[in-house]
Amino acid sequence: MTAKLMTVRVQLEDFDTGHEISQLRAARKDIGAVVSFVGQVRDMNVGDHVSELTLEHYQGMTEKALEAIVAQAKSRWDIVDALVIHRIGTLKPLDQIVLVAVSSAHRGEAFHACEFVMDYLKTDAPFWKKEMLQSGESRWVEAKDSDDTARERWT
Amino acid sequence: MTAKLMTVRVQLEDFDTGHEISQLRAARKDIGAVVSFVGQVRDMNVGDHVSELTLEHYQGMTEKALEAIVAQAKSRWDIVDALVIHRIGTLKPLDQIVLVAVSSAHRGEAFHACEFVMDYLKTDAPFWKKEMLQSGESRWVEAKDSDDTARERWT
Amino acid sequence: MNIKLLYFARLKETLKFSTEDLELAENEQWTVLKLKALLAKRGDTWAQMLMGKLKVRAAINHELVDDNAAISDGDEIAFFPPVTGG
Amino acid sequence: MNIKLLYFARLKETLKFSTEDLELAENEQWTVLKLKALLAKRGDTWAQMLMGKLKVRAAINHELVDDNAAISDGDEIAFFPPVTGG
Repeated sequence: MTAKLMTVRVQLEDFDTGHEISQLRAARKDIGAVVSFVGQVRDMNVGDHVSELTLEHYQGMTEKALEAIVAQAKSRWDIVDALVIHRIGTLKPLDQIVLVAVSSAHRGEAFHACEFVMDYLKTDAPFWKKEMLQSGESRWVEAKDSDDTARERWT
Repeated sequence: MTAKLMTVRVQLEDFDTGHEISQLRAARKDIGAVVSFVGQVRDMNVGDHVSELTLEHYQGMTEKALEAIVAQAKSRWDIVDALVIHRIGTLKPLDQIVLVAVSSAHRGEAFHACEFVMDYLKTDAPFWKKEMLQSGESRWVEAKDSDDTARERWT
Repeated sequence: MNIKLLYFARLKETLKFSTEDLELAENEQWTVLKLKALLAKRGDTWAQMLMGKLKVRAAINHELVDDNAAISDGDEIAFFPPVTGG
Repeated sequence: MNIKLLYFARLKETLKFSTEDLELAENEQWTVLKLKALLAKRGDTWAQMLMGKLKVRAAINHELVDDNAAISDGDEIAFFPPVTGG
Protein backbone atom coordinates (compact mmCIF):
# COMPACT_ATOMS: atom_id res chain seq x y z
CA MET A 1 0.00 0.00 0.00
CA THR A 2 1.63 3.24 -1.15
CA ALA A 3 1.36 6.45 0.86
CA LYS A 4 -1.82 8.44 0.42
CA LEU A 5 -1.38 11.35 -1.94
CA MET A 6 -2.98 14.75 -1.70
CA THR A 7 -3.14 17.50 -4.23
CA VAL A 8 -4.43 21.02 -3.96
CA ARG A 9 -4.10 23.50 -6.82
CA VAL A 10 -5.17 27.14 -7.04
CA GLN A 11 -4.78 28.42 -10.57
CA LEU A 12 -5.85 30.92 -13.21
CA GLU A 13 -5.97 28.30 -15.96
CA ASP A 14 -8.85 25.99 -16.77
CA PHE A 15 -8.49 22.28 -15.93
CA ASP A 16 -9.31 19.02 -17.71
CA THR A 17 -11.83 17.20 -15.51
CA GLY A 18 -11.72 13.96 -17.50
CA HIS A 19 -7.94 13.83 -17.34
CA GLU A 20 -7.89 14.45 -13.59
CA ILE A 21 -10.47 11.73 -12.92
CA SER A 22 -8.51 9.29 -15.12
CA GLN A 23 -5.31 10.04 -13.22
CA LEU A 24 -7.00 9.37 -9.89
CA ARG A 25 -8.60 6.18 -11.19
CA ALA A 26 -5.47 4.72 -12.72
CA ALA A 27 -3.29 5.34 -9.67
CA ARG A 28 -4.08 2.04 -7.96
CA LYS A 29 -5.84 -1.17 -8.92
CA ASP A 30 -7.64 -1.37 -5.59
CA ILE A 31 -9.61 1.78 -6.43
CA GLY A 32 -13.22 0.94 -7.23
CA ALA A 33 -14.83 4.39 -7.14
CA VAL A 34 -14.11 7.99 -8.05
CA VAL A 35 -16.65 10.62 -7.05
CA SER A 36 -16.20 14.11 -8.42
CA PHE A 37 -17.81 17.50 -8.15
CA VAL A 38 -17.45 20.18 -10.81
CA GLY A 39 -18.71 23.68 -10.06
CA GLN A 40 -19.31 26.11 -12.87
CA VAL A 41 -20.30 29.78 -13.20
CA ARG A 42 -24.07 30.23 -13.56
CA ASP A 43 -25.54 33.01 -15.69
CA MET A 44 -27.96 34.09 -12.95
CA ASN A 45 -27.54 34.87 -9.27
CA VAL A 46 -30.22 36.14 -6.87
CA GLY A 47 -32.37 37.04 -9.86
CA ASP A 48 -29.79 39.01 -11.85
CA HIS A 49 -27.97 38.16 -15.07
CA VAL A 50 -24.27 37.65 -14.44
CA SER A 51 -21.84 38.45 -17.25
CA GLU A 52 -18.65 37.61 -15.40
CA LEU A 53 -17.20 36.67 -12.05
CA THR A 54 -13.85 37.57 -10.48
CA LEU A 55 -12.40 35.28 -7.85
CA GLU A 56 -9.99 36.71 -5.29
CA HIS A 57 -8.20 34.60 -2.70
CA TYR A 58 -5.74 34.80 0.20
CA GLN A 59 -2.61 33.25 -1.23
CA GLY A 60 -0.82 31.11 1.32
CA MET A 61 -3.86 30.61 3.51
CA THR A 62 -5.95 29.14 0.68
CA GLU A 63 -3.62 26.24 0.06
CA LYS A 64 -3.28 25.51 3.79
CA ALA A 65 -7.04 25.66 4.32
CA LEU A 66 -7.73 23.28 1.42
CA GLU A 67 -5.03 20.88 2.56
CA ALA A 68 -6.46 20.91 6.08
CA ILE A 69 -9.93 20.10 4.73
CA VAL A 70 -8.60 17.22 2.63
CA ALA A 71 -6.56 15.91 5.57
CA GLN A 72 -9.69 15.96 7.72
CA ALA A 73 -11.63 14.05 5.05
CA LYS A 74 -8.86 11.45 4.95
CA SER A 75 -8.94 11.01 8.69
CA ARG A 76 -12.71 10.51 8.66
CA TRP A 77 -13.14 8.18 5.69
CA ASP A 78 -11.14 5.36 4.20
CA ILE A 79 -10.28 7.02 0.91
CA VAL A 80 -7.25 6.54 -1.33
CA ASP A 81 -6.67 10.03 -2.70
CA ALA A 82 -8.30 13.43 -3.12
CA LEU A 83 -7.78 16.31 -5.48
CA VAL A 84 -8.98 19.92 -5.22
CA ILE A 85 -8.51 22.41 -8.06
CA HIS A 86 -9.92 25.91 -7.61
CA ARG A 87 -9.65 28.67 -10.16
CA ILE A 88 -9.04 32.36 -9.47
CA GLY A 89 -9.26 35.40 -11.74
CA THR A 90 -12.05 36.34 -14.12
CA LEU A 91 -14.53 33.72 -15.30
CA LYS A 92 -17.67 33.69 -17.45
CA PRO A 93 -20.89 31.65 -17.27
CA LEU A 94 -20.23 27.97 -18.14
CA ASP A 95 -16.57 28.28 -17.07
CA GLN A 96 -15.41 25.66 -14.58
CA ILE A 97 -14.65 27.07 -11.11
CA VAL A 98 -13.77 24.09 -8.95
CA LEU A 99 -13.11 20.37 -9.11
CA VAL A 100 -13.13 18.06 -6.11
CA ALA A 101 -12.44 14.40 -6.88
CA VAL A 102 -12.01 11.54 -4.42
CA SER A 103 -10.95 7.94 -5.05
CA SER A 104 -11.65 4.98 -2.77
CA ALA A 105 -12.18 1.24 -2.78
CA HIS A 106 -15.94 1.54 -2.21
CA ARG A 107 -18.42 4.20 -3.23
CA GLY A 108 -19.83 5.34 0.13
CA GLU A 109 -16.53 6.76 1.37
CA ALA A 110 -15.85 8.66 -1.85
CA PHE A 111 -19.35 10.20 -1.88
CA HIS A 112 -19.14 11.35 1.73
CA ALA A 113 -15.58 12.66 1.50
CA CYS A 114 -16.26 14.57 -1.73
CA GLU A 115 -19.36 16.28 -0.36
CA PHE A 116 -17.58 17.00 2.94
CA VAL A 117 -14.67 18.69 1.14
CA MET A 118 -17.08 20.84 -0.89
CA ASP A 119 -19.10 21.83 2.18
CA TYR A 120 -15.98 22.84 4.10
CA LEU A 121 -14.43 24.57 1.10
CA LYS A 122 -17.56 26.72 0.89
CA THR A 123 -17.18 27.99 4.47
CA ASP A 124 -13.46 27.72 5.28
CA ALA A 125 -11.39 28.37 2.14
CA PRO A 126 -10.57 32.08 1.65
CA PHE A 127 -12.05 32.80 -1.77
CA TRP A 128 -14.33 35.73 -2.58
CA LYS A 129 -16.45 36.22 -5.66
CA LYS A 130 -17.31 39.55 -7.18
CA GLU A 131 -19.86 39.44 -9.95
CA MET A 132 -20.29 41.81 -12.86
CA LEU A 133 -23.95 42.01 -13.85
CA GLN A 134 -25.30 42.50 -17.36
CA SER A 135 -26.68 45.81 -16.09
CA GLY A 136 -23.08 47.00 -15.71
CA GLU A 137 -23.25 47.00 -11.90
CA SER A 138 -20.78 44.89 -9.94
CA ARG A 139 -21.16 43.45 -6.44
CA TRP A 140 -19.55 41.09 -3.97
CA VAL A 141 -21.37 37.77 -3.68
CA GLU A 142 -22.90 37.32 -0.21
CA ALA A 143 -22.18 34.19 1.80
CA LYS A 144 -25.21 31.91 2.14
CA ASP A 145 -26.62 30.65 5.42
CA SER A 146 -27.35 27.36 3.65
CA ASP A 147 -23.60 26.81 3.32
CA ASP A 148 -23.16 27.14 7.08
CA THR A 149 -26.01 24.68 7.55
CA ALA A 150 -24.43 22.23 5.10
CA ARG A 151 -21.15 22.37 7.01
CA GLU A 152 -22.88 21.90 10.37
CA ARG A 153 -24.18 18.51 9.28
CA TRP A 154 -20.66 17.07 9.56
CA THR A 155 -19.93 18.24 13.12
CA MET B 1 -36.75 26.29 -19.07
CA THR B 2 -36.33 23.39 -21.47
CA ALA B 3 -37.63 19.90 -20.74
CA LYS B 4 -35.50 17.73 -18.50
CA LEU B 5 -33.43 15.23 -20.41
CA MET B 6 -32.57 11.71 -19.36
CA THR B 7 -30.08 9.30 -20.84
CA VAL B 8 -29.40 5.67 -20.08
CA ARG B 9 -26.89 3.64 -22.07
CA VAL B 10 -25.87 -0.01 -21.76
CA GLN B 11 -22.90 -0.77 -23.96
CA LEU B 12 -19.87 -2.96 -24.63
CA GLU B 13 -17.66 0.01 -25.46
CA ASP B 14 -15.72 2.16 -23.03
CA PHE B 15 -16.93 5.73 -22.43
CA ASP B 16 -15.25 9.14 -22.13
CA THR B 17 -16.08 10.43 -18.64
CA GLY B 18 -14.67 13.90 -19.24
CA HIS B 19 -16.67 14.33 -22.42
CA GLU B 20 -19.90 13.20 -20.77
CA ILE B 21 -19.44 15.58 -17.83
CA SER B 22 -18.68 18.45 -20.25
CA GLN B 23 -21.84 17.71 -22.23
CA LEU B 24 -23.96 17.77 -19.09
CA ARG B 25 -22.29 20.96 -17.86
CA ALA B 26 -22.61 22.87 -21.12
CA ALA B 27 -26.29 22.01 -21.64
CA ARG B 28 -27.64 24.97 -19.69
CA LYS B 29 -26.22 28.14 -18.17
CA ASP B 30 -28.23 27.72 -14.99
CA ILE B 31 -26.28 24.57 -14.12
CA GLY B 32 -23.89 25.23 -11.25
CA ALA B 33 -22.90 21.68 -10.28
CA VAL B 34 -22.17 18.31 -11.84
CA VAL B 35 -21.59 15.37 -9.52
CA SER B 36 -20.35 12.15 -11.04
CA PHE B 37 -19.50 8.63 -9.98
CA VAL B 38 -17.15 6.38 -11.93
CA GLY B 39 -16.90 2.73 -10.96
CA GLN B 40 -13.98 0.65 -12.11
CA VAL B 41 -12.90 -3.01 -11.91
CA ARG B 42 -10.70 -3.71 -8.88
CA ASP B 43 -7.93 -6.30 -9.00
CA MET B 44 -9.03 -7.92 -5.74
CA ASN B 45 -12.37 -9.17 -4.46
CA VAL B 46 -13.04 -10.97 -1.17
CA GLY B 47 -9.33 -11.61 -0.84
CA ASP B 48 -8.68 -13.07 -4.30
CA HIS B 49 -6.85 -11.65 -7.30
CA VAL B 50 -9.24 -10.94 -10.15
CA SER B 51 -7.94 -11.15 -13.70
CA GLU B 52 -11.18 -10.30 -15.48
CA LEU B 53 -14.87 -9.72 -15.02
CA THR B 54 -17.80 -10.55 -17.30
CA LEU B 55 -20.98 -8.54 -17.00
CA GLU B 56 -24.26 -10.11 -18.06
CA HIS B 57 -27.56 -8.22 -18.09
CA TYR B 58 -31.26 -8.60 -18.87
CA GLN B 59 -31.68 -6.63 -22.05
CA GLY B 60 -34.93 -4.72 -22.10
CA MET B 61 -35.40 -4.77 -18.34
CA THR B 62 -32.05 -3.11 -17.67
CA GLU B 63 -32.87 0.04 -19.61
CA LYS B 64 -36.33 0.26 -18.02
CA ALA B 65 -34.93 -0.26 -14.52
CA LEU B 66 -32.28 2.44 -14.97
CA GLU B 67 -34.79 4.87 -16.44
CA ALA B 68 -37.15 4.24 -13.53
CA ILE B 69 -34.34 4.93 -11.04
CA VAL B 70 -33.39 8.17 -12.80
CA ALA B 71 -37.06 9.23 -12.98
CA GLN B 72 -37.39 8.63 -9.25
CA ALA B 73 -34.26 10.71 -8.57
CA LYS B 74 -35.75 13.53 -10.66
CA SER B 75 -39.00 13.43 -8.75
CA ARG B 76 -37.15 13.63 -5.41
CA TRP B 77 -34.56 16.32 -6.14
CA ASP B 78 -34.47 19.45 -8.22
CA ILE B 79 -31.90 18.34 -10.76
CA VAL B 80 -31.47 19.35 -14.39
CA ASP B 81 -30.30 16.16 -16.03
CA ALA B 82 -28.86 12.74 -15.28
CA LEU B 83 -26.83 10.25 -17.27
CA VAL B 84 -26.18 6.56 -16.59
CA ILE B 85 -23.75 4.52 -18.69
CA HIS B 86 -23.15 0.89 -17.74
CA ARG B 87 -20.86 -1.47 -19.58
CA ILE B 88 -21.46 -5.15 -20.29
CA GLY B 89 -19.12 -7.86 -21.60
CA THR B 90 -15.61 -8.70 -20.43
CA LEU B 91 -13.58 -6.14 -18.47
CA LYS B 92 -10.19 -6.07 -16.76
CA PRO B 93 -8.93 -4.33 -13.59
CA LEU B 94 -8.81 -0.53 -14.09
CA ASP B 95 -11.51 -0.69 -16.78
CA GLN B 96 -14.44 1.64 -16.24
CA ILE B 97 -17.73 -0.16 -15.45
CA VAL B 98 -20.26 2.56 -14.77
CA LEU B 99 -20.74 6.31 -14.92
CA VAL B 100 -23.53 8.18 -13.15
CA ALA B 101 -23.49 11.95 -13.62
CA VAL B 102 -26.07 14.47 -12.41
CA SER B 103 -26.34 18.20 -13.14
CA SER B 104 -28.20 20.74 -11.04
CA ALA B 105 -28.24 24.40 -10.07
CA HIS B 106 -26.86 23.71 -6.58
CA ARG B 107 -24.54 21.02 -5.27
CA GLY B 108 -26.68 19.32 -2.60
CA GLU B 109 -29.25 18.04 -5.06
CA ALA B 110 -26.64 16.66 -7.46
CA PHE B 111 -24.78 14.85 -4.65
CA HIS B 112 -27.92 13.23 -3.27
CA ALA B 113 -29.37 12.26 -6.64
CA CYS B 114 -26.07 10.77 -7.86
CA GLU B 115 -25.61 8.64 -4.76
CA PHE B 116 -29.28 7.61 -4.81
CA VAL B 117 -29.01 6.44 -8.43
CA MET B 118 -25.89 4.39 -7.62
CA ASP B 119 -27.48 2.82 -4.53
CA TYR B 120 -30.60 1.83 -6.46
CA LEU B 121 -28.63 0.66 -9.48
CA LYS B 122 -26.72 -1.71 -7.15
CA THR B 123 -29.91 -3.41 -5.95
CA ASP B 124 -32.46 -2.96 -8.75
CA ALA B 125 -30.70 -2.99 -12.14
CA PRO B 126 -30.38 -6.52 -13.59
CA PHE B 127 -26.62 -6.89 -14.05
CA TRP B 128 -24.58 -9.86 -12.86
CA LYS B 129 -20.81 -10.07 -12.55
CA LYS B 130 -18.81 -13.24 -13.00
CA GLU B 131 -15.16 -12.96 -12.09
CA MET B 132 -12.24 -14.92 -13.43
CA LEU B 133 -9.57 -15.29 -10.74
CA GLN B 134 -5.83 -15.41 -11.31
CA SER B 135 -5.99 -18.97 -9.95
CA GLY B 136 -7.99 -19.89 -13.06
CA GLU B 137 -11.20 -20.44 -11.11
CA SER B 138 -14.29 -18.42 -12.03
CA ARG B 139 -17.26 -17.51 -9.83
CA TRP B 140 -20.38 -15.39 -9.72
CA VAL B 141 -20.02 -12.29 -7.56
CA GLU B 142 -22.30 -12.44 -4.51
CA ALA B 143 -24.64 -9.55 -3.75
CA LYS B 144 -23.65 -7.61 -0.64
CA ASP B 145 -25.92 -6.93 2.32
CA SER B 146 -24.28 -3.49 2.57
CA ASP B 147 -25.87 -2.61 -0.78
CA ASP B 148 -29.32 -3.42 0.58
CA THR B 149 -28.54 -1.29 3.62
CA ALA B 150 -27.39 1.60 1.43
CA ARG B 151 -30.63 1.46 -0.52
CA GLU B 152 -32.75 1.31 2.63
CA ARG B 153 -31.45 4.70 3.73
CA TRP B 154 -33.51 6.38 1.02
CA THR B 155 -36.86 4.80 1.90
CA MET C 1 -52.12 -19.89 -20.80
CA ASN C 2 -48.71 -19.30 -22.30
CA ILE C 3 -45.77 -17.58 -20.68
CA LYS C 4 -42.16 -16.97 -21.58
CA LEU C 5 -39.48 -17.84 -19.04
CA LEU C 6 -35.96 -16.36 -18.83
CA TYR C 7 -33.06 -17.37 -16.57
CA PHE C 8 -29.95 -15.34 -15.88
CA ALA C 9 -26.48 -15.65 -14.38
CA ARG C 10 -26.02 -18.62 -12.00
CA LEU C 11 -29.51 -19.92 -12.80
CA LYS C 12 -28.96 -19.89 -16.54
CA GLU C 13 -25.59 -21.59 -16.13
CA THR C 14 -26.77 -24.28 -13.73
CA LEU C 15 -30.16 -25.00 -15.27
CA LYS C 16 -28.65 -24.84 -18.76
CA PHE C 17 -31.65 -22.87 -19.93
CA SER C 18 -31.68 -19.23 -20.91
CA THR C 19 -35.24 -19.10 -22.20
CA GLU C 20 -38.25 -21.34 -22.68
CA ASP C 21 -41.94 -21.11 -23.52
CA LEU C 22 -44.29 -22.77 -21.07
CA GLU C 23 -47.98 -23.56 -21.03
CA LEU C 24 -49.77 -23.31 -17.67
CA ALA C 25 -53.15 -24.76 -16.72
CA GLU C 26 -55.83 -22.19 -17.59
CA ASN C 27 -58.21 -22.74 -14.68
CA GLU C 28 -55.83 -21.86 -11.89
CA GLN C 29 -54.53 -18.68 -10.30
CA TRP C 30 -50.80 -18.60 -10.99
CA THR C 31 -48.35 -16.73 -8.82
CA VAL C 32 -44.57 -16.53 -8.93
CA LEU C 33 -44.37 -18.89 -5.93
CA LYS C 34 -46.65 -21.45 -7.53
CA LEU C 35 -44.63 -21.31 -10.74
CA LYS C 36 -41.40 -21.81 -8.79
CA ALA C 37 -42.92 -24.84 -7.04
CA LEU C 38 -43.94 -26.29 -10.40
CA LEU C 39 -40.46 -25.81 -11.88
CA ALA C 40 -38.83 -27.23 -8.72
CA LYS C 41 -40.50 -30.57 -9.50
CA ARG C 42 -38.24 -30.93 -12.53
CA GLY C 43 -35.47 -32.24 -10.29
CA ASP C 44 -32.98 -31.51 -7.52
CA THR C 45 -31.05 -28.87 -9.43
CA TRP C 46 -34.23 -26.98 -10.21
CA ALA C 47 -35.43 -27.27 -6.63
CA GLN C 48 -32.08 -25.99 -5.32
CA MET C 49 -31.96 -23.08 -7.73
CA LEU C 50 -35.56 -21.90 -7.30
CA MET C 51 -36.59 -23.02 -3.80
CA GLY C 52 -33.21 -23.56 -2.11
CA LYS C 53 -30.99 -21.53 0.18
CA LEU C 54 -29.74 -19.13 -2.46
CA LYS C 55 -31.89 -16.08 -2.92
CA VAL C 56 -33.72 -15.85 -6.21
CA ARG C 57 -35.38 -12.75 -7.61
CA ALA C 58 -38.21 -12.63 -10.13
CA ALA C 59 -39.42 -10.09 -12.66
CA ILE C 60 -42.68 -10.02 -14.60
CA ASN C 61 -42.57 -8.05 -17.82
CA HIS C 62 -39.35 -6.31 -16.71
CA GLU C 63 -40.62 -5.29 -13.26
CA LEU C 64 -39.17 -6.76 -10.07
CA VAL C 65 -41.92 -8.63 -8.22
CA ASP C 66 -42.27 -10.76 -5.10
CA ASP C 67 -43.50 -14.34 -4.70
CA ASN C 68 -47.15 -13.32 -4.45
CA ALA C 69 -47.27 -11.56 -7.80
CA ALA C 70 -49.95 -12.89 -10.15
CA ILE C 71 -49.06 -14.27 -13.57
CA SER C 72 -51.15 -13.54 -16.67
CA ASP C 73 -51.28 -15.00 -20.16
CA GLY C 74 -48.45 -13.71 -22.32
CA ASP C 75 -46.23 -12.61 -19.41
CA GLU C 76 -42.47 -12.67 -19.65
CA ILE C 77 -41.16 -14.03 -16.36
CA ALA C 78 -37.49 -13.95 -15.40
CA PHE C 79 -35.64 -15.67 -12.55
CA PHE C 80 -32.21 -14.53 -11.45
CA PRO C 81 -29.91 -14.12 -8.42
CA PRO C 82 -29.71 -10.81 -6.54
CA VAL C 83 -28.12 -8.32 -8.92
CA THR C 84 -24.44 -7.32 -8.73
CA GLY C 85 -23.92 -4.48 -11.20
CA GLY C 86 -22.33 -1.07 -10.71
CA MET D 1 5.28 44.54 18.93
CA ASN D 2 4.94 44.44 15.17
CA ILE D 3 2.22 42.75 13.16
CA LYS D 4 1.29 42.56 9.52
CA LEU D 5 -2.30 43.27 8.50
CA LEU D 6 -4.09 42.08 5.37
CA TYR D 7 -7.54 42.98 4.06
CA PHE D 8 -9.51 41.13 1.41
CA ALA D 9 -12.53 41.52 -0.85
CA ARG D 10 -15.06 44.15 0.30
CA LEU D 11 -12.76 45.27 3.14
CA LYS D 12 -9.80 45.81 0.86
CA GLU D 13 -11.92 47.68 -1.64
CA THR D 14 -13.66 49.92 0.89
CA LEU D 15 -10.71 50.58 3.20
CA LYS D 16 -8.42 51.04 0.20
CA PHE D 17 -5.75 48.98 1.97
CA SER D 18 -4.61 45.52 1.02
CA THR D 19 -1.74 45.28 3.49
CA GLU D 20 -0.02 47.34 6.18
CA ASP D 21 2.56 46.92 8.96
CA LEU D 22 1.42 48.05 12.37
CA GLU D 23 3.13 48.55 15.73
CA LEU D 24 1.11 47.69 18.84
CA ALA D 25 1.87 48.73 22.42
CA GLU D 26 4.13 46.09 24.00
CA ASN D 27 2.75 46.05 27.52
CA GLU D 28 -0.77 45.00 26.65
CA GLN D 29 -2.56 41.74 25.87
CA TRP D 30 -3.79 42.06 22.29
CA THR D 31 -6.73 40.11 20.96
CA VAL D 32 -8.48 40.22 17.60
CA LEU D 33 -11.36 42.13 19.17
CA LYS D 34 -9.06 44.71 20.73
CA LEU D 35 -7.25 45.17 17.42
CA LYS D 36 -10.57 45.66 15.61
CA ALA D 37 -11.59 48.28 18.17
CA LEU D 38 -8.29 50.09 17.65
CA LEU D 39 -8.66 50.09 13.86
CA ALA D 40 -12.32 51.21 14.15
CA LYS D 41 -11.11 54.47 15.67
CA ARG D 42 -9.60 55.42 12.33
CA GLY D 43 -13.02 56.64 11.16
CA ASP D 44 -16.58 55.74 10.23
CA THR D 45 -15.65 53.54 7.27
CA TRP D 46 -13.26 51.52 9.41
CA ALA D 47 -15.80 51.22 12.21
CA GLN D 48 -18.48 50.06 9.76
CA MET D 49 -16.22 47.52 8.09
CA LEU D 50 -14.75 46.01 11.26
CA MET D 51 -17.36 46.55 13.98
CA GLY D 52 -20.53 47.14 11.92
CA LYS D 53 -23.44 44.98 10.82
CA LEU D 54 -21.58 43.07 8.13
CA LYS D 55 -19.87 39.95 9.38
CA VAL D 56 -16.10 40.03 9.37
CA ARG D 57 -13.83 37.02 9.73
CA ALA D 58 -10.24 37.00 10.96
CA ALA D 59 -7.25 34.74 10.43
CA ILE D 60 -3.96 34.69 12.34
CA ASN D 61 -1.07 33.17 10.44
CA HIS D 62 -3.48 31.57 7.94
CA GLU D 63 -5.76 29.99 10.55
CA LEU D 64 -9.37 31.12 11.02
CA VAL D 65 -9.77 32.51 14.56
CA ASP D 66 -12.47 34.15 16.63
CA ASP D 67 -12.51 37.54 18.36
CA ASN D 68 -10.84 36.23 21.54
CA ALA D 69 -7.73 34.92 19.79
CA ALA D 70 -4.48 36.35 21.19
CA ILE D 71 -2.07 38.25 18.96
CA SER D 72 1.72 37.78 19.20
CA ASP D 73 4.68 39.67 17.86
CA GLY D 74 5.27 38.93 14.16
CA ASP D 75 1.75 37.64 13.50
CA GLU D 76 0.09 38.02 10.12
CA ILE D 77 -3.52 39.01 10.74
CA ALA D 78 -6.12 39.09 7.98
CA PHE D 79 -9.64 40.55 7.97
CA PHE D 80 -12.19 39.54 5.36
CA PRO D 81 -15.91 38.91 4.77
CA PRO D 82 -17.36 35.39 5.02
CA VAL D 83 -15.88 33.40 2.16
CA THR D 84 -17.77 32.69 -1.08
CA GLY D 85 -15.65 30.27 -3.08
CA GLY D 86 -16.55 26.97 -4.71
